Amino acid sequence: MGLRGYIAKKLFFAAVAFFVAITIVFFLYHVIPGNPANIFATDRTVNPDQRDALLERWGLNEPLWKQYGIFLRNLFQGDLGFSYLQKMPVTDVIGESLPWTLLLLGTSFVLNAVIGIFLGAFVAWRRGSKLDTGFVLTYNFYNAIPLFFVGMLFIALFSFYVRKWGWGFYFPAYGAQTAGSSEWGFFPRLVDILWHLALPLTVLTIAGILGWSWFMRGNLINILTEDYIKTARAKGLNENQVLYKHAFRNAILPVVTNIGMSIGGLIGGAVLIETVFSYPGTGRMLYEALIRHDYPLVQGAFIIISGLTLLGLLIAEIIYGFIDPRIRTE
Amino acid sequence: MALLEVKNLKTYFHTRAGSVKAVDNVSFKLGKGEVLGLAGESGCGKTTTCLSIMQMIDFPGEIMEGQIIYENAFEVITENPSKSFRDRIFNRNVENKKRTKNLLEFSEAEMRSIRGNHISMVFQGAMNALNPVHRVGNQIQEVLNIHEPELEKDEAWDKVIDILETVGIDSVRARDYPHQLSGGMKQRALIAMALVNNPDIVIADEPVTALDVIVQAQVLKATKELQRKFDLSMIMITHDLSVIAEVCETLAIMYAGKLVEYGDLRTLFKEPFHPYTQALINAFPSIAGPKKDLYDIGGFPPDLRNPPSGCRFHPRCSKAMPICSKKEPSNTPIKNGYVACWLYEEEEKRK
Amino acid sequence: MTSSEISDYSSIRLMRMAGFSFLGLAIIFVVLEIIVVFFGELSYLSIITSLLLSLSVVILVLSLRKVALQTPSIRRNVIIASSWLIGYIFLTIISETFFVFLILQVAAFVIGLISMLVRIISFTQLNNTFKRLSKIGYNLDSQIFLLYGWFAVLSTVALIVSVYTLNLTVIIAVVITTVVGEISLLFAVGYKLIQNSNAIKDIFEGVQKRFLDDRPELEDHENIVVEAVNLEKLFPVISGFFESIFSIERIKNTGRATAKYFSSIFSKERTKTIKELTREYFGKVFEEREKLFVHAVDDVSFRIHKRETFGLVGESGCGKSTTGLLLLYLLESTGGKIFFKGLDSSELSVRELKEVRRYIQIIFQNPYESLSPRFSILDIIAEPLRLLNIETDEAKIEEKVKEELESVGLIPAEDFIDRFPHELSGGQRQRVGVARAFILDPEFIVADEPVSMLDVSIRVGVLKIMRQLTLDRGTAFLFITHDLALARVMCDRIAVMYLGRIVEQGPTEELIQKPIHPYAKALIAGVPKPDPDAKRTEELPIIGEVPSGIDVPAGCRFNPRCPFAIDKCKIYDPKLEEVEENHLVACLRYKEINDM
Amino acid sequence: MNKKLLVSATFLTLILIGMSPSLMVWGQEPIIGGILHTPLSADAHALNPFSWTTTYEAYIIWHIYDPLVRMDLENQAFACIAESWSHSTDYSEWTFVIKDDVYWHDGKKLTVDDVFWTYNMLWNDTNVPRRSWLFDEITDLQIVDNTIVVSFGWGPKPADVLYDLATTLIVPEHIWDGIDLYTFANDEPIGSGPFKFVEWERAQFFRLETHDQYQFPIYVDGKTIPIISEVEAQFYALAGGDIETMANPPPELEDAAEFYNSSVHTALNDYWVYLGMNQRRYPNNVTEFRQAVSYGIDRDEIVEIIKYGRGAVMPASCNLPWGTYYNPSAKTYPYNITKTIEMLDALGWTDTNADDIREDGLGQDLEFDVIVSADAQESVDTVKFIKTYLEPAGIKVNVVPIIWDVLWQTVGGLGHIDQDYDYPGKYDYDWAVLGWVGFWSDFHPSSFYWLLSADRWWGSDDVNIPGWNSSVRWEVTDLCNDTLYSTDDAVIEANIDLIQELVAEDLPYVPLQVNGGTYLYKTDEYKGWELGPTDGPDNYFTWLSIQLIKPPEAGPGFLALGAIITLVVSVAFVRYRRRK
Repeated sequence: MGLRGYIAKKLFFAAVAFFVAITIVFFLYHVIPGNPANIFATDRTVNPDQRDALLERWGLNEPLWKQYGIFLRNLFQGDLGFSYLQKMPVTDVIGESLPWTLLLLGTSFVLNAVIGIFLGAFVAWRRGSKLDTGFVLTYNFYNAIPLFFVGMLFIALFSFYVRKWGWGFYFPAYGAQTAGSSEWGFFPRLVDILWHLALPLTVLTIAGILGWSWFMRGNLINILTEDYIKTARAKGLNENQVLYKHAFRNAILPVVTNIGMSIGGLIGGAVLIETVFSYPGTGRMLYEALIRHDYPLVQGAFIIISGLTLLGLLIAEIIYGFIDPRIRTE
Repeated sequence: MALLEVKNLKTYFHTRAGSVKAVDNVSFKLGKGEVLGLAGESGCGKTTTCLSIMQMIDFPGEIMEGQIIYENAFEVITENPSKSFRDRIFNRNVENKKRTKNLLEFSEAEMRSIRGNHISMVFQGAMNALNPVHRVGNQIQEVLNIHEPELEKDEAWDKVIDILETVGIDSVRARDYPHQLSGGMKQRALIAMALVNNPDIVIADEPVTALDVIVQAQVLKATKELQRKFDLSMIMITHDLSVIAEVCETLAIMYAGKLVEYGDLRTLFKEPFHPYTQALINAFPSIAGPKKDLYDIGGFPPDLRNPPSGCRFHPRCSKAMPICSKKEPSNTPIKNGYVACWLYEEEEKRK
Repeated sequence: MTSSEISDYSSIRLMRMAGFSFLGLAIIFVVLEIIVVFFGELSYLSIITSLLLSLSVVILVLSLRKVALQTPSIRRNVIIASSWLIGYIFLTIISETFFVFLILQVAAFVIGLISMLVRIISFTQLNNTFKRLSKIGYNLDSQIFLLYGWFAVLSTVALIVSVYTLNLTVIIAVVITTVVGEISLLFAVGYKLIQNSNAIKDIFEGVQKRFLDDRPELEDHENIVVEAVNLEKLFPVISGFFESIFSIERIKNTGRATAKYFSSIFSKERTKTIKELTREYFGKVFEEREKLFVHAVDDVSFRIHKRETFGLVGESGCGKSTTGLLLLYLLESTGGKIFFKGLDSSELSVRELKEVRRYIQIIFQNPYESLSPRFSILDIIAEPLRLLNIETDEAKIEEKVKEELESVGLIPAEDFIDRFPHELSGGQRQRVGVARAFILDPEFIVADEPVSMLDVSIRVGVLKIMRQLTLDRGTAFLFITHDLALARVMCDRIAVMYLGRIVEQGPTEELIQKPIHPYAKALIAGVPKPDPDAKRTEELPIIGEVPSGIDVPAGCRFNPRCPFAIDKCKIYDPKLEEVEENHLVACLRYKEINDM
Repeated sequence: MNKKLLVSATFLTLILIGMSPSLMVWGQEPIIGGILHTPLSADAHALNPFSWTTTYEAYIIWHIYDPLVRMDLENQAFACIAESWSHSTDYSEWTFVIKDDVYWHDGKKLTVDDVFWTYNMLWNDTNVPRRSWLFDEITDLQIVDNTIVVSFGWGPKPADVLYDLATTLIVPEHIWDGIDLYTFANDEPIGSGPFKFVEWERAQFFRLETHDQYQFPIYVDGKTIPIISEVEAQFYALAGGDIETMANPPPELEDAAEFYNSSVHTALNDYWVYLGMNQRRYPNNVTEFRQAVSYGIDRDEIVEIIKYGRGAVMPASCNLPWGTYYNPSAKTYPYNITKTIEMLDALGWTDTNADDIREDGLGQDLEFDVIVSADAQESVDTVKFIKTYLEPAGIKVNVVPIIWDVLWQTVGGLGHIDQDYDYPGKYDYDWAVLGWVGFWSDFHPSSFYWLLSADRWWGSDDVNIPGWNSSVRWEVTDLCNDTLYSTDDAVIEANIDLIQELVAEDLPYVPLQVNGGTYLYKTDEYKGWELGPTDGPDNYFTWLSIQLIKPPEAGPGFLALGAIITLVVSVAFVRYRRRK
């Protein structure tokens, strides 16, 4: 009863939040200045009748509320619309970019979480040591530099200077795969994709790892002063057992709730990283669609992104419910 | 024959404002099957004393001096001690040639096999002493896993169930999480955890303070029965003299890091020697007997970074003499114990 | 005073509440109408229907008042049901008024979903209520509400369908269905009410009479500082709501009931009526929800006189701290009254309440957290003086603070006045807390476990100072503690609380020497004695621990743990009875027990 | 210790293998002819040759499709699909002969029917964006043998027909017949251009390969067009050898290019920037005032500092000095602030209330808000410069950056919408910094017609965004019409000279600069780069002539091999030591 109710509650709120989010996106984006007809605004070869015909065809001559109604109706039918610019269903357009974003974000997220949590635990355990001081300094230093600058630095260093210095290896400065790699067969292509993934992933992940471990470190330092840690030691547990069996799981609870938040941050960071590394992700696509007023695409991308964020949040909260027995059984 | 003997134990906490002499020259003995009550106000060093015995003093605390002689210590000495991280931090001498029974000379690894196995500790259990994310049974079983790794899982679980039933918890609750247990049950579970591996000594730190009176009485009763059943040696730390009166046989009163009086419980209750003990006993309200006026000790406990010279109690003592503020009293033997007070030292000298 | 008399006041409050909500609804209607007229499209019918419906709710609430006098749980049920209904009406109005605007159809879709839930809940709630009503003789058939409920569900489903298809015909059909459904409901309710018109008349007359005549007689007004009358505080357990809504059990039951109902229609063999089916599948589930209150304080009455220290004693969770907060007006009670110097708090305006609070002070439990670390001692103690503009002259304030500090034993006061809390020991801090509480010369002080954080050697001093000040200044003092031995030192009278109820109340020495209630006996026996020879009672009379405030045992609340409990104790809830002068006990068997 | 060594060796090896680029080309044939890599900074949207919206799409489309006629680097007509062309004496009937050896990418032959189909569609289907205004003027289309005859009601100039109409891309009838242009994404375009479409990974790259049946020989094997959004990344890719050309490198890195075997080529861009003074408002409609402002702006400095020297000063006559019809006697406005002050004084607009701002004839402060696209930092900087230039002359300028959409709406750029209704903010501006695209340096008469005639831009007057409405404008309009219908070159020249003088004198637009571009290209791997004054190294004629001179490095990854050997040796070593 407890956990089920808890999950039901979270699901309900997630659904409400999702609905509110897409509504806000729809209206905000439609009332800001500019409209898709301006795609052709400066193109003298498109005459007024054609523009009007386009607007009518896209349903943009309808009043806003009606557009909203149609948008919602289509949404419930799983139809995100037809991209004005790409001349493809939005689902297809997103379908092409989403896997790359998921690859980048997902890998980064998993690495962040796993490495970050363990690094944080390790650093907290050795708090006050040189390692800890080093960590704190690194964290502050890395956080002080804008992410895109780090990205540029990595490109210059690992894509160009290593070649110039003749180190024998380098990482590509752009893209997600080599052109033509689709004809190489599975494994070479996989290696190619990973090779291209390396730089953006590293930049994104270092920031993430530092953030997560910083959070974890703070939690663990607090947890280590709790009474049950004393009890555990009095039982005769060695330090590792105390850390990983008793302190770790408690310290990880707030970290888990942080997942949702960090997904939002990841997406924000990913737009920058995708641009710097010319990575074909949803963030970059969204950015382009935004400045071109491609309404359906923007809405679609936003629905996907907010859906992902909410999903992450939901999963985080459900995981929380599972690992914290207090929520599970009450 | 004492099972545990603490000799001149000094534990200081090094802070920026100076060293806090939390435990200063404390000595006492604990016999087999004896229950020692360690009483005093909060901050007087009773918990630190016991954590020193367990060697669980954390930075910035340090055991400066003294000996903790544990009779069965040789059972755990390993042949090839290696220095662990904590050993290095606390500068423990583990490579000594001649091993004694002094626990302070033990390595961290050896201490680990003493903790929970030979000497176990019960903390204040109301809220925090049980890990909220593990099942109670598993937390108890963990002790067995560490100290008796050869034990089968089922056997260990049976043992856990046994001990839980012994302390008065229904065996089905073993699969519960701490937050599902009431305060009294949590405390019982903690006691079960301390007892599950048949230790020689149990140190109980304020075991019933946070409990309601009726539950307190129930838990104390269970504790007493268990102590008799297993013939345990116990150190009971509490600020509540009535709890001590109920359970203990020997009483040690601490004040400001010092042991001011030590002796047989009945004797001390009937005829307390140290003015502090007298005041303490008179300050306790009682429900039994006619209503009596309570004695107000007056004043406030001293700051241990900067303790008063001489006898540390003299600023609050109603029987203070000039010498009290100048010189520290030594331990004067009394019936079955000793007291640290100039009143009796003078008498001794006079004799 | 019996509990039913006191409930009157609550029901008047209820009436007031209903009246106000009606008024509020009316305003909303007007606004909505303006909006609708302005936009030129309108479905007057649904507005009028909703209006009438809300009227009917008000009448309904009024009609139930008599019933509400009987037991608190029914009263609660009525409140819950009517508030659900009001909420539902509001939502219906919004959803159906704006129905005509296509843009708001989507809003209507969401609201429709919510309103469906609300409708389901409200009609089952009402069903429960009416079931209870019929038990005590009021024959308001719940069938109509069930019918209405099904109507509501169907119309909401239709609403959703209509939004989905954006089809005008369907929309009109939905409007008509809803309107017809609601009008029929209205008629049904009206019919039943007319049938029971005598009862309504009774109720009105009864209420008026009671309201005029039954003001509690306060004998000796001068001496009684605080009087609590049938105080009640229920904390709803909020998390229960979603669990109950989304419980798999409930969803399954809904499915089963619907399936069964339709199958019975189609098979033309009606084995069970809707009423029975609903009872079978919904009734039980919704009764669970009723339990989801923590009964922190339930029907507690006492008086505290001038110069008197009254002790509230009990185990943790028995409601003693909540009582303290209620008396401080820091929590609003869900029932009962508090009279401060004869003034009824429920009749005071917010400003008057503020005025009254000046005379009521608190001493906190934890001196380490209750003093702001950034304020000097002078500021801490002078804060109430300055806040209430009682004294503006700084020199006088300092003088007064010094006096107060000396009276709590912080001598010389000059040494302390400029220090900060962290420079003081626990005992000194608590003395500062006492000084702060007494500086306004309050009439009444609540001290919640004021010495439990202090060491024994310090405790006595603080207790003595509090006692002394109480006697010197004639303050009424509520001393909340779990330690009977402390209460014995401090208090003139003691009340022992168990699970939100006072089980025994009497003069301190009498209660401690000769406790009557089995719980009080156990509590006293359980107090440890600082004497090695006086062992605590070897065989404790009671077993187990305090049950949670959510699952309150039926009958006498102590019966599951009571060694003397018999069947009678499981059914009847004992009231406090006067055994000797000023000695009250709530036990059905106290005579037999004491004879034993 | 051994274990640690083994683990770290394994890790090192794995890292090296992962990093090794040479593994990527493992087992591939050595490249002959080479693949040319030229970057794009943003992705294309849909490869429709008629409804493209960005230059990125156009860039790809012009690889794949061919028109009848292409412009060469000197902007002269170059026969592409058309073999030759001729016109009737009154220019009203144009005949294009279609080449016989042109094939579509799917192997089908391109016939005159395809050309006819394309032209017919654009002529008749008004819903298709017409890539030339001349389609409006067509009266008849006919096929005769392998020629297509286009008839007009009047006789447009050859330049108009060739540059505007004949550059329309030809699409295959057998694929395009019957499709819905609105939803046709043209995912796998079939054209007749030099390159065949192979693959398009959205937002990643395009892959094109040489059309082997193309009418001209092409030496490279294909082109890969990666999408690289950041110029810095493009630069490092160029320096590292991933791509062969790039445009507009970061100025601070431009000088470093030659270290990485790159050449620099500078060309003018097809983008003119002007200061539009809203002549619907006083005092902007005072010609002397516009001239005074024009004298007060140091254009050379703007080009030098803000544009890093990439570009040229825009002449007031709207014609570049090296253009065919350039009139040197047209007025120019060299920077001369004293002249500005003199002119303003002469107008009698002086500072009367001592706030350092002059008042105009009506007593209003000469204070102007300049709206400028917030996206274009260069334009914003330009306005800031103008602000400082005009300050000593007593004219106050406020910088108002706004987003492009709003700017375009405000200045009335929405064209047709203007005529029907007023929308908020229309013409509500003082000055604006704007640009034109699409007028080559060697102006021909139709360009003037486009730019300055009152009759163009879908019949509205909004082509003259600043609201030019003086008598000179009608004069210019008449001259334009005269020129277009004239067949006498001397008359045309005289007219255009006159137009230039009139425009330079009346200043409908206060000129600022013509933007320029800088291109980098790798010289050590390819030869045959063709460069023009308005073209970068990556153009049609380069595609036809470029050849690989340095074979690409290929073969097994030596590094990977080395890594594997290291692994084997270290494993063996560890084993050996362990046994010992």
